[in-house]
Amino acid sequence: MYFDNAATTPVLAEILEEAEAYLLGFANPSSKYNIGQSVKDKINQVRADVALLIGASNPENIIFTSGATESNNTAIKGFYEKWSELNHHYITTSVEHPSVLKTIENLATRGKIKATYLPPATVCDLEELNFQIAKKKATFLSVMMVNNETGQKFPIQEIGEMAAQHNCFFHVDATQGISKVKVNVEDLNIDALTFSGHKIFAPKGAGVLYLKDTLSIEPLLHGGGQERGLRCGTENVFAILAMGVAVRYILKYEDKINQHYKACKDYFISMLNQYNIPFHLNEKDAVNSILSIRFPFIKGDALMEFLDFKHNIMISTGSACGSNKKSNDNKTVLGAMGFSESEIRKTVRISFGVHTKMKDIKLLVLGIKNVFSLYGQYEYS
Amino acid sequence: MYFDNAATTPVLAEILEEAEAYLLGFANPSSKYNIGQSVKDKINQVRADVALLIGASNPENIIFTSGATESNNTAIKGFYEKWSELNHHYITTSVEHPSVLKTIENLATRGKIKATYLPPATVCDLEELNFQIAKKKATFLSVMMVNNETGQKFPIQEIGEMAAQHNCFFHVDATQGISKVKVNVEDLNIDALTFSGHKIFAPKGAGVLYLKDTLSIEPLLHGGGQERGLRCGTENVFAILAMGVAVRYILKYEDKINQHYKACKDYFISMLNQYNIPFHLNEKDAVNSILSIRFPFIKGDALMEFLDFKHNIMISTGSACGSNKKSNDNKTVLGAMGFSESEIRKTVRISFGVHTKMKDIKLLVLGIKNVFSLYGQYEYS
Amino acid sequence: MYSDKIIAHFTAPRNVGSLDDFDVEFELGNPACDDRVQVQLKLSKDGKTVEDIRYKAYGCATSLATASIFSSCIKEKSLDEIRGFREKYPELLGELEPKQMHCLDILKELFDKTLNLNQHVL
Amino acid sequence: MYSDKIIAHFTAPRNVGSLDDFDVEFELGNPACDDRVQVQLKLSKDGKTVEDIRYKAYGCATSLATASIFSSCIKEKSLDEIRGFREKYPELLGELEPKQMHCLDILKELFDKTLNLNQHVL
Ligand SMILES: Cc1ncc(COP(=O)(O)O)c(C=O)c1O
Ligand SMILES: Cc1ncc(COP(=O)(O)O)c(C=O)c1O
Repeated sequence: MYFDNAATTPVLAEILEEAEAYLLGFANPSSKYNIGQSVKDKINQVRADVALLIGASNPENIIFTSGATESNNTAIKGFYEKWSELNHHYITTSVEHPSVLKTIENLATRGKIKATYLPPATVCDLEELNFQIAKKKATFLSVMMVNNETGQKFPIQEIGEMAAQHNCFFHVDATQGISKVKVNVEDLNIDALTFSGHKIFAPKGAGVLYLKDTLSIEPLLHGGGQERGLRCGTENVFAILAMGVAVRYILKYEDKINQHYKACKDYFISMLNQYNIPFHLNEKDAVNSILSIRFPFIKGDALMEFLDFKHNIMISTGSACGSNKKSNDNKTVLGAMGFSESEIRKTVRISFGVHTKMKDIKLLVLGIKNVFSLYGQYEYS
Repeated sequence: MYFDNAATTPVLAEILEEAEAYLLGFANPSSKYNIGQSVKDKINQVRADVALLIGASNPENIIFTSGATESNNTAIKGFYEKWSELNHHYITTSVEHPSVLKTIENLATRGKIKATYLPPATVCDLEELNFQIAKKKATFLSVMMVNNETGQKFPIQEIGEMAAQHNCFFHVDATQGISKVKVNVEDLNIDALTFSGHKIFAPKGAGVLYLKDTLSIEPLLHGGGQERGLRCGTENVFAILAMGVAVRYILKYEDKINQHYKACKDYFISMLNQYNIPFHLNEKDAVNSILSIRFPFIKGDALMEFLDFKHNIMISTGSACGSNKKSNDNKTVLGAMGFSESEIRKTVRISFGVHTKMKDIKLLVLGIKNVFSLYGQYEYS
Repeated sequence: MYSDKIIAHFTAPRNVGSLDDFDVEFELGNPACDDRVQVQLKLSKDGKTVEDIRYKAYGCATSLATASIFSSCIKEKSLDEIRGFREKYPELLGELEPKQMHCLDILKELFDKTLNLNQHVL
Repeated sequence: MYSDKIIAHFTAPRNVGSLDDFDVEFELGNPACDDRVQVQLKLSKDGKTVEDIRYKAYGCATSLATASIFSSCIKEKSLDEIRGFREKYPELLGELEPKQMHCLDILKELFDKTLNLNQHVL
């Protein structure tokens, strides 16, 4: 049983069924013969569907990349490279995904830009944020739509208006937001929006970079002119077409998907209560699909491993991406939110997906109950 | 029938059969539970196999990317970024793939480096190349293993020795070389070697960057620490594992594959002669799988379209990547080799793959013969 | 990208070749894009009808199709009829993409050369 | 990453809980990584055998397994036997990865606290 949908989602059955067909339609979309051209048409259909999903009126503003990491790097570095003669000050939250944080840090430590990392509470305090943008004369503001470790939603609408007033480029990492939060890039005043296909039921290998103005950045990958020169390299046809299937699925079922997430969360919490299992939610204002939760009687690592070894249930501590980092490093998100070391050590992330079944959630709770009965006797504080 | 294997190859049947299994083993390789870890182990097995294929003694020097374009951009920009305080002079050939050429051009037009583009004849004239490297105090030399439009092989061994003597970083784009030319990066004195999975029978979405010294460059994509921080972003598990299947296939059958290419070329040429179809090969010292060929009686575009419309046979004019560029632009390779406008207009690229059958080659020649009988009467010069 | 008509004529051109016995011969070409057509016409005794036509061509798909369309259009037609076609020549090739437009010039020139027959009589 | 022995004890720990009637009680912990174990022992009348043991623990998987392995190792054993185990304690946990090594210290301390019984008699 899989409760780590924030790391990567299972692939939709529709995609698996078509996988071989997509892979056999292998032609290079830049080839001039008919099959090459029809592959190109199919890719452009996905572009139109993505535009619809995020409320972009012109599909040409959608660029396909290899994933959110590349999209984020392209937006962040590309904006600097395009306007490198300006004095840049980038403002972001201290809880961004590393593909935002480390990229901004990299520019900053190389002396190319100044950077400010604001704790989430400051970002949500709009007056304070406004003050910071004005004081730092920020050129670039990057705020994620939904945090990947806690599920916290950020007030993108208000921040977007503020960025527009200050004429500050506004980048939103929507990787954890798509399918969970309704997005309209134009209403939200977003200059660049990024996400990954594999977090929304498609396979790994394709991501999106929306740009309000494609001339606002310098491309990161130069070459054969694909994606109108904005992202060169032979298109990952299979991953893009598969992402198209996922996008159309979301367009059709978005409300149902979100009702399902809410049902999952409600059921999980009610079952924990029913079995008198003590727990604390780290974030109240989170999307329904991601729970950052701690159980006072067991360390998060140990709970994850117990459920994995004994019950074949997969949950996560922190985000998957964090696990490549040194152990102290992956606590930044909760640390930035003010949680203690001991609370952070107890925290696990449980994330639901469209494939999650109520009976799986019941087994998850029974697994936790098992841990509680074995280890719940220590007089925890 | 498909004769454009230099653009992208059909996917091996073994990969298609396993595609669903790979896609179902969807876990994020950075996840800490068992399945995530076993996915990571499988990726590392591919790393070891790639190392074996290219003669790298340490698999840790292999980095997986989204494709050759990203690998090339990473090597070229990453080397500059790492040593940006030096006075850089990059030397390359004027017939490189755009993912090398445009990337170097981009650095040069932005004033970051100086760059020299040498015609292929100059690069193959080792004395002249030696003189150029010394005179320009070159810091970076990029020479492709095999040209993608003509199949021309470059003398990588000799050039590698020269680069080493001059202490010049040596990058080799081996995208069209792998499976056709035996590669041993250590014997060849190569500092960085790049290629794409989809040109060697795997699906699009994975590429390789070999680095003799992983500290020699600054990474291009920052983020969650994947690929030991050298290429961040959730790994494209499916594309990497599929590339592993292709790499093992090549390790096993390399000699047979090359015998097959030779048989294809010999048969094709002998059939053209048998039917008295006039033709000229643009390059004599080419790999057997790529033919740059012109038929005096028809323009290349027209031949390509005729075969596509009438016989459902796919060949190419120039390389696929060129077709996104303005029409005059995609003649640089043959132009740089000294061919006239009129010769270039007549040129097509026919490229064989492991799936190519002799009977398909016969049908290709019959198709060309058909064109010859319809259009061969114009008194061409 | 190509209309069915262009594809049909390009992949199965009509009247390609040469005549043993012809009255008029001319060649035209577009040096910029290297398209060329050589035409031979056999006229009726009174000189008012094109009894037969053969041509040889070299060029892009559309220009090759243009020559074929032209040939089948004027074959066994009177000069008056041909003048009629000349007037509506832009319709003869069907829908064209921008990069195919230069073939309209070729077609027009083919008509013009045919209708100014005298200039080219051998 | 984990040996079978660690997994077996971690997922089904032996002797967890508390004793109504015990002779010795001690607690130990590693403040750096926040591992803690509370132990209760019931000794034989002559004080030379551990008749029963119960413990409660909090910590990483390996430290939880360590407490369980320790408990099943000393239960119903004489102090002499326990001293024997104490001598070869590094073998008791099986193969460990570097990040699990700190549990050897916990195990050693568990033995030491047990063998210095007198200090802890209530
Ligand atoms: C919020 C957020 N941004 C960016 C990423 C990076 O996505 P990817 O690894 O697909 O490049 C992730 C996931 O890893 C994420 O959760
Ligand atoms: C020689 C060469 N280098 C690089 C590339 C770029 O490969 P990709 O499009 O997979 O990034 C290609 C093919 O397009 C190529 O032929």
